[in-house]
Amino acid sequence: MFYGYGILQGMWVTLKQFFASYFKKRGQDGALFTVEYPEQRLPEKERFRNFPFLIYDKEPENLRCVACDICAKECPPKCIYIVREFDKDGKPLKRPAIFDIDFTVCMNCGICEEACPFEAIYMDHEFEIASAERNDDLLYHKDDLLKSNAYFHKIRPNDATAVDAKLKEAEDKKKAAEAAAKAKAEAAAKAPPPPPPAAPGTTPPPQPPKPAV
Amino acid sequence: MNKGEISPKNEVQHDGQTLEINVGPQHPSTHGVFRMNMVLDGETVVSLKPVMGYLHRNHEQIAENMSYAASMPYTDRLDYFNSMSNNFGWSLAVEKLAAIEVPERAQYIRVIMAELTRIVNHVSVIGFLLNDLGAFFTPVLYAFREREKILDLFEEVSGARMMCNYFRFGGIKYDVPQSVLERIREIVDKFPKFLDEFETLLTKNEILCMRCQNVGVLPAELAVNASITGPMLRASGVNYDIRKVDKYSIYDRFNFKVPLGKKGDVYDRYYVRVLEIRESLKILDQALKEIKPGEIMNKKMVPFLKSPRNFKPPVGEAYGRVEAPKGELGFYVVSDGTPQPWRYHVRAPSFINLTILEDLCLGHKLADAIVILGSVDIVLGEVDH
Amino acid sequence: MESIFVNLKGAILGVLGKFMPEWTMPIHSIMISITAIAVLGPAIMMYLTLMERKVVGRMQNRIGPNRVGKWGLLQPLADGVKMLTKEDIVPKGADPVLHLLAPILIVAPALLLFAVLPFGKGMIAVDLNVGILYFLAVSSTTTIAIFMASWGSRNKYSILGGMRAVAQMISYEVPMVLSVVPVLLVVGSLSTRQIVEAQASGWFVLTPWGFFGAVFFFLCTVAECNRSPFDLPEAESEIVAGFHTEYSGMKFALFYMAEFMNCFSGAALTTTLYFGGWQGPGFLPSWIWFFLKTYSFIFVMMWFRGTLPRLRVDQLMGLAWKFLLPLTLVNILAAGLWYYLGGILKFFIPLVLMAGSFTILTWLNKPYVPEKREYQFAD
Amino acid sequence: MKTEEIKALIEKALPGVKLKLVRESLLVENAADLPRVAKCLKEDPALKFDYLSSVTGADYLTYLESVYHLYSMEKKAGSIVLRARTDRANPRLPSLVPIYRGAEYQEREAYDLYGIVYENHPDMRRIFMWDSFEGWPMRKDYEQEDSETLEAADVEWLEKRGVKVSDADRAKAEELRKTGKRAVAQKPTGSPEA
Repeated sequence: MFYGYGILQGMWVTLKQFFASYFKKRGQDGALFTVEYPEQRLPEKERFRNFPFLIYDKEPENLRCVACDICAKECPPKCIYIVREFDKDGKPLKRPAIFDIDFTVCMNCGICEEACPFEAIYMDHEFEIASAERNDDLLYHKDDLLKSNAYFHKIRPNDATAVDAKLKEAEDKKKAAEAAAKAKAEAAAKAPPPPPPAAPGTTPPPQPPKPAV
Repeated sequence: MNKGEISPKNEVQHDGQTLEINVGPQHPSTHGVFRMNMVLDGETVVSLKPVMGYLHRNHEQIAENMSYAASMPYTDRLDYFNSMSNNFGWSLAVEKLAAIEVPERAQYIRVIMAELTRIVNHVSVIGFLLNDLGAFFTPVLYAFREREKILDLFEEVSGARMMCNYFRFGGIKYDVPQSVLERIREIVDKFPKFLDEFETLLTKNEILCMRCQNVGVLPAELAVNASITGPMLRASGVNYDIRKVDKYSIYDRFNFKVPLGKKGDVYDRYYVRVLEIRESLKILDQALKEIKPGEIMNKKMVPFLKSPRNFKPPVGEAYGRVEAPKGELGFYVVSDGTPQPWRYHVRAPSFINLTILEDLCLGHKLADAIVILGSVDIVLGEVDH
Repeated sequence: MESIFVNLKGAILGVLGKFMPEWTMPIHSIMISITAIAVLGPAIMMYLTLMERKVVGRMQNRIGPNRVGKWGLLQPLADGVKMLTKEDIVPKGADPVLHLLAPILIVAPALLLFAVLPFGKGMIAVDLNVGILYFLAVSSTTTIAIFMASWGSRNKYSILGGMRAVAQMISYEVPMVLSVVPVLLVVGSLSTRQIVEAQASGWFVLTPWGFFGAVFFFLCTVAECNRSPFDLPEAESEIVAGFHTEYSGMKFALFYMAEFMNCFSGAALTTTLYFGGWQGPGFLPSWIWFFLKTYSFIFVMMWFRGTLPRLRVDQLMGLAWKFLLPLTLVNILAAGLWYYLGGILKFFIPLVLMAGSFTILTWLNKPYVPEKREYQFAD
Repeated sequence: MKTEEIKALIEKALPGVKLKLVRESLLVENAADLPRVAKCLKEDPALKFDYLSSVTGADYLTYLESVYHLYSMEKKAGSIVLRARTDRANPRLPSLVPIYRGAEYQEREAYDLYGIVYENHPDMRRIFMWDSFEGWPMRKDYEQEDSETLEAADVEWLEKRGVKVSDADRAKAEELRKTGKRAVAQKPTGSPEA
């Protein structure tokens, strides 16, 4: 072919695309593929992960987190800071007094969700959290992070159902074990009292991470 | 050139009236914060010194200070175009170190994901190369249109579009639902049509041929000596593909060929990438036919998902390497029996491929130097690791 | 409709004539034409930016600007406001006088070019008898402004861009002038009005020499306007923004304005010289025909931009001197043959001549011809 | 080919070169022999290790080490791992750049991070860190801040943003501030290599 034929072929391709973008319907070859963001949105994928949130059952006081500090330890960029709550006598309680996540540091890897033994922390779908203040607005405190189990069901129905089933199973087992232990204790009247169920709080005392300054 | 001796850099004759310019670190076509210290005689490149490290974060030290599993999301950020391949390399190295078996379905899914990443990478690299050549974004946007479909799949499978963090030692994080496999099949079936159109736009274009042919010629001998890997090596005509040589994972089960160029110029590097996409499509086609339901995680490794810090590989060392889209991605890991690796090293392909950048560019024009850099295919997250 | 603008001008002059003395009338006539052109220039530029973004966007399957106004129609205004409110930066060590003068000097000739364009029947500001010569002479002064910008901004990228621009624009002027010569030979006049009128019986593009002349002239125009694939002086992937790297705000906008106005006048001159100017079937007014033709050439320029990669410096020069220059010279010969031959030979011989020299030149320019490549598939 | 066989082959070809098997790899006991060994590996017709995949440093507390992974592109075989050791005070090793161009940037990287000076390298400069940077960041004794301990500035930062800091952390931070020290991470004591 003559010199310049390749160029003409290429120009034919772009011209075809030019007309296709006007006349073809979305999804067809050569149609527009822009999603005009604030008005149009892509469907949310269930596994989509952005920043973590804390789950509570029914009431916000009932949060699942027991301040075991595992997520803070496993977090690769160390963006989680946890301080356990103590009661008046200085006895540690199974709940966090402080649970802060620095979203400027978080890298959305999902390892906290994977490592949490109590199904308490999960990755959220919420991504519109832009703010004008970098440090203050993106440092999320416990109250900002708390979201209900119902919300979890809304964004990730399959995962939430599986988690609920798992928790229920564990609870049933625990109850059964307790009942069995009770029965056993009653049976052996003067035997030593049964040991308390293994508390998750037996992990070493928490060491707070250092937030980025 | 004597075999086994360092190649003499071809000196460019000039009259001493030169202009020194810094191309980068903030320049539209250095693909990130990369700097080339160029000396020009007119427009001819007389000397070129790459300067890097603007994105250096001591990735290796970060990894040495955390558990093996926690490094996985950091490998995503090495070559942020191909997080799946990076995951593959790192899990391969650790699996070699701790002798972990991977179930078959997981192997298939790994291969599918790695090949999809290769397609994503090659198709967008061609687009970027054309941008460096001066085409006003058209090829890159066509490439991104197709890439978008694959990234949507990645999001559905792993939860993130680019930073997938999908592989785990001994398997993968989530299973791939049948519906997604069907969508991959659809993409694989439709992709050749798009590639044909893409090639009509580019391959025979006289301007592209004028700009790319006989520019930045890399002889096979120098390529081997300078440890060049990936499509760049194969464009020079050296038959070396780690998928074929090491047969890691289950690549020995697939029937595919290694496309080789002859001259090793920018055009060959471009076209070898096009051909590699077609071979990747063949692998995907076979993998999608053969994949069967089954386990996705090694049972022994499941407990370590919940407690990565309990994973302590035996004392020893391993070097795991994969054929990443940019070349050989190697992970050298030394374990001292603690939850943290004693030594963690990344053999970053695009970093090492830059070794001969000056040799390729000398004597060419400034515009060619940009194109040659584009054809090397660098990602600064990996170069500066 | 046909002479709406001509009548409008006449009406304004008629109103003015009641207040003003008779001898000022020519001055008023000139002032009205100047005002029309001075408004037309920026208006064309503003909407060409929108058109370019829309056209290239659609070629890339994007939407293009659509947020400001319906279909983004107010986008140029928003851009204008942004440009005006931007900080005007003069680099330290730059030559402030040259830096300031360059954008002014680049817009002035671009506006001056509009004076000889026949926008429609009787719609020409000045019917110079050396119209084409005037056009070519004025358009070549852009080179100086570009060089002033590149020298005045004290930036190495600017210098590179300026050197490229000078080399390119001077080189392409030669084939550009030579490709106009056949038209002048056939018409026998340099006046744009007469050239258009000479095409009443048939557009020149329908003759062999006219077809090739139109192609060459259009290519040279694209190169003169520094547009893709000849946009080396401002090659964004190589030298950042070339000669206007160090310009911001309204000064930068002036460069842009000059580029688009040059585009428009280049496309308009292609229309005038080869495509019958404002001539066309009578169901549309002449000025609509003119703008339709001109805008389709601008569309082609945008189409080039959306498709083609850029040439290299040496290849660009090679294209001008080794390819276009000989071909335009042969084209003059072809025009002469066409003029003196009769019957079918009139078309046949010039075509063969051009095709033959095209083939020979392709063969002579081996480095520019794509090599055939073969690829192995190893196991 | 097994590492032992290669070892025997080299020892035969290059008398006087002492090699030791360490974890399936060859330790070149006298580092000055390294280029000779590499050249032999590259040119011996039975070996043809023409491709130097990776060069890296490593710190084993009592000595520094440079590890080379070699493959053969011609024979599609591999790998062989070479090691060379040098003392920490004045780490010097011969460069492999005259034999393998591919070592050029990787040796610069090892120099940058470990301070191993490769003699005979054409351009021994830092590659990632800036030229005036002091210290060798990948060495195990490089002083790293302890990211788990709060310092006075961190406490102040947190409290300004409404985060309550536990008393124990506050006391620790106060103590650090008084002594003028920074929270420094623990340095490793034992290395995995005997």
